[in-house]
Amino acid sequence: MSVMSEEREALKSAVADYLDSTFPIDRVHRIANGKESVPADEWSKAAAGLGLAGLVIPEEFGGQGASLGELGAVLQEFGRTLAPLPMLSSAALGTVPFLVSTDNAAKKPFLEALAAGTATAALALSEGANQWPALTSGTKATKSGDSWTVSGKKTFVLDNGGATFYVVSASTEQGAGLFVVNASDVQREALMAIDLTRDQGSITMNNAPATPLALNADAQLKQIEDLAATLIASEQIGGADAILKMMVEYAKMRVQFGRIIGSFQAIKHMCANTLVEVEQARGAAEDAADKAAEGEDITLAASLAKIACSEVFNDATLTNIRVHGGIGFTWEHPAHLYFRRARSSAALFGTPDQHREALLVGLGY
Amino acid sequence: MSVMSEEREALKSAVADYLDSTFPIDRVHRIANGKESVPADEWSKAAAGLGLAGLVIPEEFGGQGASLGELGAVLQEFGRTLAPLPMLSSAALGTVPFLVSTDNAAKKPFLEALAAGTATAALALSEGANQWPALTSGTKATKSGDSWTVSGKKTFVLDNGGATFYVVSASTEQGAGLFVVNASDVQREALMAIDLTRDQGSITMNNAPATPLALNADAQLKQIEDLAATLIASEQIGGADAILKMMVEYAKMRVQFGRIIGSFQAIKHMCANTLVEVEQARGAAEDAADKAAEGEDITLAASLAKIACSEVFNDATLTNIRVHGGIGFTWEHPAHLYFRRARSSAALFGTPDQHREALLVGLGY
Amino acid sequence: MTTTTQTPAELEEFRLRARDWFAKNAKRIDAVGDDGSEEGENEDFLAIARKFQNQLFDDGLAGLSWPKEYGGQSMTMNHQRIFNEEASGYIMPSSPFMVTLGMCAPTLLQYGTETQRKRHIGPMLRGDEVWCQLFSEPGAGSDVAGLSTKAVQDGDEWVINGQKVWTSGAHFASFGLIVTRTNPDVPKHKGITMFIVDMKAPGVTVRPLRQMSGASGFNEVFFDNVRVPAANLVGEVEQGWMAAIGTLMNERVSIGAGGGGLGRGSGTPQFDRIVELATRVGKMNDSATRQQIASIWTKERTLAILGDRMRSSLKSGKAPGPEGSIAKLAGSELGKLVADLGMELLAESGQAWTKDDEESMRWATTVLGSPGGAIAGGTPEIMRNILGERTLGLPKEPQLDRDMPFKDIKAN
Amino acid sequence: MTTTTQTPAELEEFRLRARDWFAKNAKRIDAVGDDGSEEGENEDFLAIARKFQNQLFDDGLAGLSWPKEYGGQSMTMNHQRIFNEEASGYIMPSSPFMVTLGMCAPTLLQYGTETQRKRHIGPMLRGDEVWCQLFSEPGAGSDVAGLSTKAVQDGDEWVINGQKVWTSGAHFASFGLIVTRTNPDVPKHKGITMFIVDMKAPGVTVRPLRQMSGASGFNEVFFDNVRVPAANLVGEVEQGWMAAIGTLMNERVSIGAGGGGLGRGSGTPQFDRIVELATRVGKMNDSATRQQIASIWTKERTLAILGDRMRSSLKSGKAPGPEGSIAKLAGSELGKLVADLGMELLAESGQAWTKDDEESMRWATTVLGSPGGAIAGGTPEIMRNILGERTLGLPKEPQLDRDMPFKDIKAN
Repeated sequence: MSVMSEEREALKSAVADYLDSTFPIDRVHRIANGKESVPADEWSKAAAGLGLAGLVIPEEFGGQGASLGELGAVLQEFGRTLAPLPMLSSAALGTVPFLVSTDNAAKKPFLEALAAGTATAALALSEGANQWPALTSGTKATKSGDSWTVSGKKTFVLDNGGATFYVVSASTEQGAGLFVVNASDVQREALMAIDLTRDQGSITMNNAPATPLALNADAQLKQIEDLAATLIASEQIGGADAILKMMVEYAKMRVQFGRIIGSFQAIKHMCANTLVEVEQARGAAEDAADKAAEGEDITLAASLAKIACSEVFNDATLTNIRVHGGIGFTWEHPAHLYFRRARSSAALFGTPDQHREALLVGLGY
Repeated sequence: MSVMSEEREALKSAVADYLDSTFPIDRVHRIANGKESVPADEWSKAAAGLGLAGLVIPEEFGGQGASLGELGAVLQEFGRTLAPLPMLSSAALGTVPFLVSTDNAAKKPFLEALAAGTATAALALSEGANQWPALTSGTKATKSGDSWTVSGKKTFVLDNGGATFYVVSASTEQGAGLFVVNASDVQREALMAIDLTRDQGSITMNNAPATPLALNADAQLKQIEDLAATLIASEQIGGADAILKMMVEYAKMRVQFGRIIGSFQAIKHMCANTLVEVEQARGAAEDAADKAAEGEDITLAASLAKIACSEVFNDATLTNIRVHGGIGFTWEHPAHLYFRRARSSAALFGTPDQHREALLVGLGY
Repeated sequence: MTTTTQTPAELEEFRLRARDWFAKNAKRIDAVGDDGSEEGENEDFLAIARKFQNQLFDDGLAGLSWPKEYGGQSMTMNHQRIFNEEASGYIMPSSPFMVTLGMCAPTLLQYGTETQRKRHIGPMLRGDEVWCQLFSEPGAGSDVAGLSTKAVQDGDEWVINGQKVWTSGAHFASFGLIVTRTNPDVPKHKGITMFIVDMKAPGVTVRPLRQMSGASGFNEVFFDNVRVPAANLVGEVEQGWMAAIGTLMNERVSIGAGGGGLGRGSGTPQFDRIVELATRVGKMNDSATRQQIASIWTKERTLAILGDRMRSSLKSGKAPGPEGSIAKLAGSELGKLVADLGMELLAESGQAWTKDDEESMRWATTVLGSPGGAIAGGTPEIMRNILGERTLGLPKEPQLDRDMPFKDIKAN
Repeated sequence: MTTTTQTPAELEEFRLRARDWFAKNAKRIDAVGDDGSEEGENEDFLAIARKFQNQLFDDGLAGLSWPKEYGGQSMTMNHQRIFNEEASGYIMPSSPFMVTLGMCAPTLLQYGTETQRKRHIGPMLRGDEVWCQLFSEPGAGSDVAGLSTKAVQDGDEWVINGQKVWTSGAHFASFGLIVTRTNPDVPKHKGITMFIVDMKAPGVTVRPLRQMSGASGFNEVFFDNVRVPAANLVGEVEQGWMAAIGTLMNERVSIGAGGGGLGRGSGTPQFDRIVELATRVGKMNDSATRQQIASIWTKERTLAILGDRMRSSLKSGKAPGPEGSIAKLAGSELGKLVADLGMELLAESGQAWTKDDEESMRWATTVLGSPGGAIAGGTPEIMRNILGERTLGLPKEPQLDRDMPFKDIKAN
């Protein structure tokens, strides 16, 4: 029930081919278990080949100049495959702050490096759990002469370990600002994470040299939060859709009591309910991404997408395990990789409860 | 899965026989539709025969002296059959305030009349929707010489139309008090009600002569509210159990697609889920009634019972209509009588949400 | 459906024409929740609806995409879409014609004889003929193909005996599309034949079926030796099941697409209604209530997005997908959520109220209508079967009755 | 089970004896949520458990209601109840013996030979022999009777080939009860035979099965030409299904009744845990959170009441009812509620945490353990089938494989 343009479908399909051949779920599982690692040049190869790294970077900075609608479509494929590349973290979350910023001179070198796939960015907004939208009060940016430094701590940073530089929100004497800080100037700490397919960590900055992207940036920060929710929702719906397919495939193949289990109403209706949720959440996710692409205010649409996609991904990954029965909760089966990813993504960039509250506020209540 | 004593089972079964023969559901339906009415002496006959009217009234006042556990068991049968007699309204809700009161002289004439079935009492606590526990601020009791009068308005009174006298809470100069007011001294107004099997109304009192049952009665009022929740929960679980049986019976009889529909998992699992809820709620209801009979503090148990029984009765009556399909939402089918009763009872003496909040407060949070 | 191309200018001109027509002939929706669909289907409302439909027809705006030779306009789906867009925001008193135009007419167009089409489509479009659909039976609800109303040939006529149920509009319909069993010796799907039946014919008895909410839009219809001329046969003898499936799919598309203009617009009427209630009872600051209210908004918005996507999809020529069933399931979930929260917020006053308290009365109607709303047009279980089997391709259950002669099938 | 009567004074004396024993030999539960059941089933824990069970046996408190001739005490169910009451509040390190004493021993008592009972029951009660139950197979999960592990007679021995799965404790068990297919030419329930198998016999390979949470209490067990003496046959050849059903029913009663003393007491540990978390993250005043926390309390209390009622019911001599399945369904619902609310309250820190944050780590374990908890011991769907068919008497689905020779049944 997709209403994508043909071009977008073609891009999505090319990305799907690449991911399916490069990161089949067995390999992702081995990588998650530390039995194999992603070649260092995989991302720059993908950047050169499919233009993924610079997908939404304007052509003047070496990117593809695609819209956020295309980015959403590509993120669905990454969500579907759990491919361990920094598509969400760098090409989406780490890149959109540069699009929001108007300081072309400042952003040029970073965007060019990102588009080439020779650097990756990580978005570092959060200063702790249960604060959404993220606070900036724990991170201070100070200007001295022409140069800025940042001090403070950020956490829940996605793909923290591999980032080349960080986009950091900080408080300044004139409201919130957005800065770029090099990885070499921060102290990184890895976190234990429920999601085995994407590392997460925190960074500590002590007078780290910083390049300002935007000052007086409260409105931009709000916009980045909305975009982050929209983008992660696109990834989530891709994951949920993959899980729907996984459960249906198993339900068509597994035999118990002399029958294909998908012929039992209990199993059939679990699958149908997941379909109902997936199709609704897909609509919400694509609506938000399209509105973002059109430059519309996405405050409400982003919350709707994040709620719907978080809930369906959580529900679907649990239902999938139920459909699989015993085999579904073994370590060897990939079902739990998605179950874990779902619980991780649901908590990032606003939980469903937080977004519901935000929705009412956004609607004026 | 009942753990009732044999004596209690015997009482329950005698009441069941009486109700099944006197108030089969078709007759209840006709009465609800105004096509037939309950003979004026039915209640006094039941009082004389089975001792229902004075079930929990001490023997010294002409009653049976049974415990609240027995009363709960009998109320289950009334809930099961929707029998249009004032068992809940008068023999339970209208009677317990007298048990809570210690003023034997004051209560004697009322209890004797109640036990004989020649009078019925109605409990009038509420002064408006969304106030639970009920306020007393809108009703004033004033003493002049040796006699009291009450002024104010009470509403959501069950079996209001037939009540001989009212047990009314009111504010006095020394806190809350509990009074008896004769029906002839109040102005009655009938309410439109979703429940077609029990009338409901409000009363207005203008200096109505009143007999005090208890003064400084805040603690007693709290106890009466807890008992009311417990007693209506007993009635609710009886209704839910009847509905479980109704849906199972239909599922065993109706054929579609060449099969008994109860053999379809969708239908079977709806019934099973209802069973699971019913058995849990039954436990909660009987636990509260037994604790009440033992004189224990039932604040928590009453809330638990009211929550569990309200939810299962609401859920079961909806599920039952689903199991029945089209026929289940016709006027002629009795399913909606229970659906209506469920929604009415859930809202009286504290909604599930209100009781959940009360539980946490009761637990010290 | 014709597929002539049209220029943007032509479409724009059509849009202005439609806009103008609505401004002159229709009433704006202004009250919360008032989309014209709750006015019931009594005779008064029928008169209003018929006048409206007459005008629409006379002004060349009825049956936009239907062939001219039968009274339509031979325009495109784009015209229909534009018309629908312009219609949103206006009360469309079209519900008495939904079954006629959304289900019966398309079936006649596809399966009827030329004579039948010439005779009926025009009057249907003009609102002069109201039709009803006679499919469900007491013993055949979810299992429509299990029907047992009999038709037996007698010379140049067929004689119908049996009972139908859940027939909307039967009390004011002139004609009905009926499916009957004409051969009990073959499997159930194979012995079914469809006819046009004159609802005023001798032997037809219509009895209103009262619902638990007190409303009675549905009827029971009894057939007692009702004679139907052979010319009223729709399609071939014993080929009625395919035509019936077609009618039911039209129903789903029709309900899903907003029934030829009865779309509910882009608002969030349930959300607005619950906010009003929560505000009145002082619960707009209660976080538990807020979470649920926000959920109502999300479900309502999601349904609206689903509708938009379905319309774009239909517009772009794709076959209708599972959207109808999805929307029906999501819609009944929304209905339950609204009814439950409404009752919780109203507390005692949701279950008893003074005569002048119309708000509580309306809520009671909502609560009492919600179980039927989930069942009418197909139970949630049937919807899930359709989605599981047709959309996801999961295997059917073992079907014991599929290849058995109808007369040997276990029945009620 | 013996049914000798006993005086209240005798029972009171027994109560004091049990109380005294626990005070001397057991550890009190003091940490929130620490009921001794989460310590896993590794070798260290086994040693502790064995020591505890040895002591229980030596002091005449093991197998209270079991016959003296096999090592039990020939006491009554009332003694057992009193013992359980006294046990509440103490950590009972008995989980490694649950399968042995709750499932295998009762099956041996009912179906085993006199030799088998004399040989095994005593060592089982003393904690010297740990047993496991070898029923489930990769191709036969919910459909246990669909098992395909083969046993073929060879002189005075049987030769077993196949694979079992979800076997708790197989890595430290001395013996197992295994069900095998000995006749594929008869319907599936009819060709099953049960044996005692020595887990140290050549050809038995135990491989731990890691769960998604990282825990590995279950195993896969492979049988490669494992030879079992004919004396190890439990019950008759091809009569193993009834014995297996008995074992599974014992499992349900055993889990339901709190596994011979492993009862969780009367507290509300999940509620306490969630209150602690909500307080820590400052959400105890949020009404949406409060509603959910209260729901956790109600479900936990309701389960406790259910357990009490089940025990009184068993005590009064009634046959075990559907309580096991009800408790299992209600328990997994509670588990989901707790996991979901925990994750919502922890927000980001529920999905990533620093190494020293043991609280988040424990919550992650809860969340990752909850899907398996709902499935192990029977999926919710199977529980609902059991309740629907056995308790409510609803008809079974058409069973295509019921009367078909096993070898002709469609399989994975």
